[in-house]
Amino acid sequence: MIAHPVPRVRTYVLVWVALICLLLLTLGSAYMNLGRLNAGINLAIAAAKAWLVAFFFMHLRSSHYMLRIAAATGFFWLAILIGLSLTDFAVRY
Amino acid sequence: MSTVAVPLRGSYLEAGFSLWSWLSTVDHKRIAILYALSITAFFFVGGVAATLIRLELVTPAGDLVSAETYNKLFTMHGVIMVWFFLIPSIPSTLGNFLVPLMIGARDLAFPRLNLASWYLYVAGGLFTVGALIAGGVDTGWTFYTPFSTMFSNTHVIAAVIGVFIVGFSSILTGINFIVTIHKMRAPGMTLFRLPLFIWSMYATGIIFVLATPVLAMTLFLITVERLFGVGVFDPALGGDPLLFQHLFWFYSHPAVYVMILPAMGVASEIIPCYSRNNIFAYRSMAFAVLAIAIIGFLVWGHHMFVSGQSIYAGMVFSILSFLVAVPSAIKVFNWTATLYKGSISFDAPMLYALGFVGLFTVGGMTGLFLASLALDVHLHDTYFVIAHFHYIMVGGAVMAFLGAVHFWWPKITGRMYSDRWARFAAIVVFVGFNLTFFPQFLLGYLGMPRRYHEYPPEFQVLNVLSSAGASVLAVGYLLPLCYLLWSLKYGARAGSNPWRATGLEWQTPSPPPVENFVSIPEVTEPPYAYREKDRSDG
Amino acid sequence: MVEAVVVARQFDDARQQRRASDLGMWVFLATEILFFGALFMSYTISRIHAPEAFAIASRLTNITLGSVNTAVLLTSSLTMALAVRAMKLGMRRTSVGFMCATIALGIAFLAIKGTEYWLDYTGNLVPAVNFAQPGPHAAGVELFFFLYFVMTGWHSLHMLIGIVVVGSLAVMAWRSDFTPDYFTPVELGGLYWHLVDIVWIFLYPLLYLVSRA
Amino acid sequence: MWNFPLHPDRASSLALHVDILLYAWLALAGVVTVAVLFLIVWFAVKYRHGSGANRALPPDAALRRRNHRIEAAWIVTPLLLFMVMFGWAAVLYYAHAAAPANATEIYVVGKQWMWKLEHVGGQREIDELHVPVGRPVKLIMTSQDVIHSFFMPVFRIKQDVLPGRYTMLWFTATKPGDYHLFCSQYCGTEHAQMIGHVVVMEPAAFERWLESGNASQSMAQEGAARFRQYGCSGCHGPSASVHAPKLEGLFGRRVQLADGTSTIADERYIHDSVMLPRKDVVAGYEPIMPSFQGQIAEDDLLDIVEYIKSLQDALPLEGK
Repeated sequence: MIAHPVPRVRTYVLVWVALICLLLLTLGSAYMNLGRLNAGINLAIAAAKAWLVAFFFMHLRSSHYMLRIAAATGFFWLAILIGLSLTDFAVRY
Repeated sequence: MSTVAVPLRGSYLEAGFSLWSWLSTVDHKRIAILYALSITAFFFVGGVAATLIRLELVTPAGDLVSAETYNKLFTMHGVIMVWFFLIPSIPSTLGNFLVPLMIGARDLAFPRLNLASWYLYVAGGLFTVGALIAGGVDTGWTFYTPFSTMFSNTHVIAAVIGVFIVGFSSILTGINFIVTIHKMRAPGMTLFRLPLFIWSMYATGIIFVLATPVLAMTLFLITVERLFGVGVFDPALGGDPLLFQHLFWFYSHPAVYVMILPAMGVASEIIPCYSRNNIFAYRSMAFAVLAIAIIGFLVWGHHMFVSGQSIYAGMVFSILSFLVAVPSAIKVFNWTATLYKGSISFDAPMLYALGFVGLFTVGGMTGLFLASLALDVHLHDTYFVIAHFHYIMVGGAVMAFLGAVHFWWPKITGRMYSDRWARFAAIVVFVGFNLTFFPQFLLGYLGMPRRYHEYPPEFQVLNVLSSAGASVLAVGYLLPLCYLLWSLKYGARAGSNPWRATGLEWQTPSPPPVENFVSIPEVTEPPYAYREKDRSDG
Repeated sequence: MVEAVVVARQFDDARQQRRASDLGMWVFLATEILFFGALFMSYTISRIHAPEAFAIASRLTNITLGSVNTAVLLTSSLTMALAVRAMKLGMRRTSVGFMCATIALGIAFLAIKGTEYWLDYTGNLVPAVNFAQPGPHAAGVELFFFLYFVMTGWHSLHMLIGIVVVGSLAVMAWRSDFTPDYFTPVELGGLYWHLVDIVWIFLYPLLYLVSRA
Repeated sequence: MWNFPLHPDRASSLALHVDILLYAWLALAGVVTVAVLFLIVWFAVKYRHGSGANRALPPDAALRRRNHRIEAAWIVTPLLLFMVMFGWAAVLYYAHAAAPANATEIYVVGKQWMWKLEHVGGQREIDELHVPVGRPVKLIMTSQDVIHSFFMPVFRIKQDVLPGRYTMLWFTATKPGDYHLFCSQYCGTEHAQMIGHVVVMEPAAFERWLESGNASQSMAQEGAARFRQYGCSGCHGPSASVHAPKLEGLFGRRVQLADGTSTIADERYIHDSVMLPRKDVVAGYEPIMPSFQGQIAEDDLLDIVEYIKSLQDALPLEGK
C-alpha cells in the first residue's frame, strides 16, 4: 500500500531545472557588484535551493508534520547559534 | 492498534548468563545495566580525583601534590564526572530501562543503536582513561583555547577524542528516546498522559541531538589546531578564542540541563508516590520541562560575562538566564504543592527526592546571583561558581540519581534493600553535601579563585570544613554501594509494585520479562492518579 | 498485502516501524545540520573579523570546477530522487540504474573536488602544508583556506559515506531485498544523500562566491 | 580559630553597590528558600502518613479554578522579581562599563605566570599594583600567551585578559591597604602562583612612591626609544622618505581606511596596526608595513602605544 501518491517524473525534472537555473542565477549575481547585497542574494538563493530539495526530493511536502518540525528545528537551532553569537561579534568593536 | 500477546519467558535477567549474552544484548534493560556498571566505575574514578583535590586543599600550601598533578586531577575530575558520569547517569541507565516500560513499549525504537551507544561510551572512556594513564591532561574540562591548543604539554588530543566519541553515544541515545516517545506509546498513552519522567527524557533527547554535534565539531577544530597549528581560535593565527567559548558553551550550558532535567523527572515520579497525591499542575510541569530545554539553549553567554564579549551580549544573555529560571521555580513550587493534603511517608527515595528539592532550590537561587551581571563580575571563576554548580549537579542530579536508583531498585533487580540503611545513607549524603559545598559559597565571595592548588591562609578554615564534609559525603556514597549489593543476594523478593505506585512499569513483574509486558497495556487515565488509586484500593 | 514485511520485535506493525525509521532519520539529519553548523558559525565569525581577506581568498578558489561540481551534485540528487520513486513503484531495474547514476555522479564530484585540491596544492593554498601567499591579507586568506578545507573535507567524507550507502542499497535492490511495501532503507539513504547536497548548496556561495565582481 | 572574614574588604567605590546587590539577593533568595523549606517541612509533618489532618479537596471545578490562580501567581511573581533584579544588576554593570575620561591609565601584561604592570611615568611593577585613593584608575590589559583574568576581590571586579586584544578594567580605590590580586582564569601549571598585591595608598604617599620608583624614564620616553629600536621611525619619522601615515595627533581620531570604512584610532587599532598591519590599511597608503607579530613583546608594544598617545598635541617628532 502506498501512503501518498507518487510524484511524477516531470515534477522531479522541473525541480532539477529550477535548481540549475538558481545555480546560474547565483553565479551570475556574484559577478555583479552589489556590495553587501551580494551575500544576501547568495544566501537567499541557497535557502531557496535547499527548500526545493527538502520539499520535493526529500518529500517534506507530503510528510508527516513531525518530520517537518524535525527538519525546521535543525535549521532554527543553527540560527540560534549564529544569531545569538552575533549579539557579541557584531557589536564587539 | 493490535495488542500482541507475548509468552512470558522469565525475567530479562535470566535471558542469558554468559558474558557474551550481556555484551551482545539489544534489550534496553540489559543495556541499562551495562551502563549502570560503567558509570559507577567512572563515578568512583572521578571521586578519587575529588578526594585528592579536597585533601590537597586542607592546607594553604601546595604540599600533597605538585601544581601539575593538581591541575590534572581537577581536569580528570571534571571530564570524567561531566561526560562519563553525570550526562549519561540518569538518561542512559534509568532512562534506558524505563522509557519503554513507562510508555508501554517492548523496547526502544532502535535497539542496536542503543547497544552501539554503549560501545561508543566505552570506547570514549578508554581514550580518556588512556589519556589519564599516559600522564593526564591539564586544561580543565573546558579546554579553553589558546591554552589547550598551543600551550598545554599534556595529552589533550586523547582526552578530546574520548569526549568526541562519547558525544556520539549521547546523540544515539537522544535519537532513540525522541523516536521511541513519539512513535511507540501504548494505546491510550497520549502526550499528556506521559509520566513527567518521560517528558524529561524527551527534553534531554532534544538537547542531546541538537547540542552535542556542535561540541563534536568544536573538539575536532581544537584537535586540528593543536596538531597542525592552523585554526580559527588562536589570535596569533587571526582567530578568536571567544569563538571557542561560544561554541563550547552552546553545548555545555544545555548539557547542564541534561543533568538536571532527568533529576526533575525523577522527583516528579517519587514525590507524588510517597505523598499519595496527584501531582500539582501536571501540564505546567510538562511545559516547564520543554521550556527549560529550549530556553536553556539561549543562555550560554552567561558563562562569558567577563570574557571580553560585548556588554550588549552580556545583557541579552543575562535576561534570558533569568527567564529560564522561571520554569525551574514553577517546578519547585509545584512539587511543594504536591505535598499539600497528601499522605506522606518517608521512605528512602522520598528523602532523596525532598533533599533534591531543597538543594536544587539553593543551587537555582545562587544561579540567579551569577546571572546578575554586576554581581557575576565579582563571583565569576571563584568558588561561588563551584559551590553553585555542585548544588545543581551533585545536590541536584546525584541526589535524584540515588533517589531513582532506590525507587526503581526493586523493579530492576526484583529485590528489596534495607530501608533503614537507605534512609541513614540519604541523611549522611545530605549532611555531608552541605558541609562540603556551603563553605565554598563563602570562599567564593571572599574571592578565592577556582583551580588554585595553593591559597592565602585566611581561606583555610572554610577549606578544612569543606574537606571534612567531603569525607562525610564519601561515606554517604559508599553506603548504598554496600547495602544495595547486599540486597542482591539477601534482600526480600519484591512484588511487582512495592510502593503501590501508578505507572505502567509497576504493572509488570519485577524484574520485568524480556518483552516487558505480558500484553501491551491500554492506558485509560491520567498519570499520578494516586487519590483515585487509593480510593479504589480502599 | 501479500509480501511479508519483516517487523522487528519492538514494533507493532510495519507502519509504526516505517514511521519510527523516518523520524529517526530526520532527527539524525538535524544533528548533521548542527554538526556542520559549528563550521558555519566559525566561518561567519571569521568572515566578520577579516572580510577583505575572505573576499580575496574566495577569488583564489576555482569557480569553474566549483560551479560544475554544484551542478553535478544537484543532478545526483535528481537521480537519487528518481531511484527512490522507481523503487516505490516497484521498478527494480530502473531504480538500480538511477542509483548507479547517483554513484557515478558522486564519484565525479569527488574526482572534481580532488582535482581542485590538487590545484590548490600546486597554488600553495594548503594551510599547514604549503601555504604561501603574498599580499597584505595573507593570514586571513590562510584562515579562509583552513575553513575551506575543513568544510569541504567533512563534506567529501559525507559524500564518501553516501556513495558506500547508495552502493549497498543498489546491491540490496538488485538482490530484490526491497518491495513497494518495504523500501525504507532506500528512502532513508536518499534523505541522507539530499542532506549532503543541501550542505553543499550553502558551502558553494560561502566559499566560491564571496566577491567575484 | 574563627577569625576568618565572612566578606572581603570593601576598597572601591563599586564594592558597596555590589554588596548591596548581594544582600538584596540574599534577602530575596533567603525568603523564597526558607518559605519553600518551611512549607515542605510543615506539609511533611501535618500530612504525614497516618495523621488525622483533613485531606478533603474542594470539588473538581472549584479546585481547578483555584489551582490555575495559584499557578498564575507563581509564574508571574518570580518573573517580575527576576526582571527587577536583572534590571538592577544590568544598570550597575552598564554604568560601570566605561571608564571616566580622566582616569589614570596603567598598562597590564599577563604572561605565564606573572603580571607585568607599567605606569605612564615608566614605573614598572611585577605582581604588584600601586594605586592612589580616590582617583579613577583604568587598566589597559593584554596577554602575551594564554587567557588570564585580572581579579581584585576588594574592588569586586575582574576582567579576562586576552592575547591579541586589549581589554579594560577600571575602579576608584577608596581605602588604603594591601590587598589580593589573583589570576582567576586558569592559565596553566603555576596558575595559583599568578597572584600579587594591590597596594592602595594615600595620594601623597602614592606620589612619593611614583618618584622613588624604578622609572628612569616615562613610558612615552621608553616608547620613543622602542619606536627607534624597532625601526618604526624609519618610515613614520619626520625625515622618512617612505610614504607612511603620520602619527602626530592620531590617537582618538577617526581614521579613513582603504576599504572605505573608518575606525577610531584607539589602543586596539594601534596594537593591530603593528601586529596585523594589513588588517586596517589607512586610505591613501600602500600596505607595505611589515608585521611585528612575534618580534615585539606586548609590554614593549604598550610603551609604543603610550608614546603614540603622547603625540596627541601634534608636536613634531624629536628626530634625535
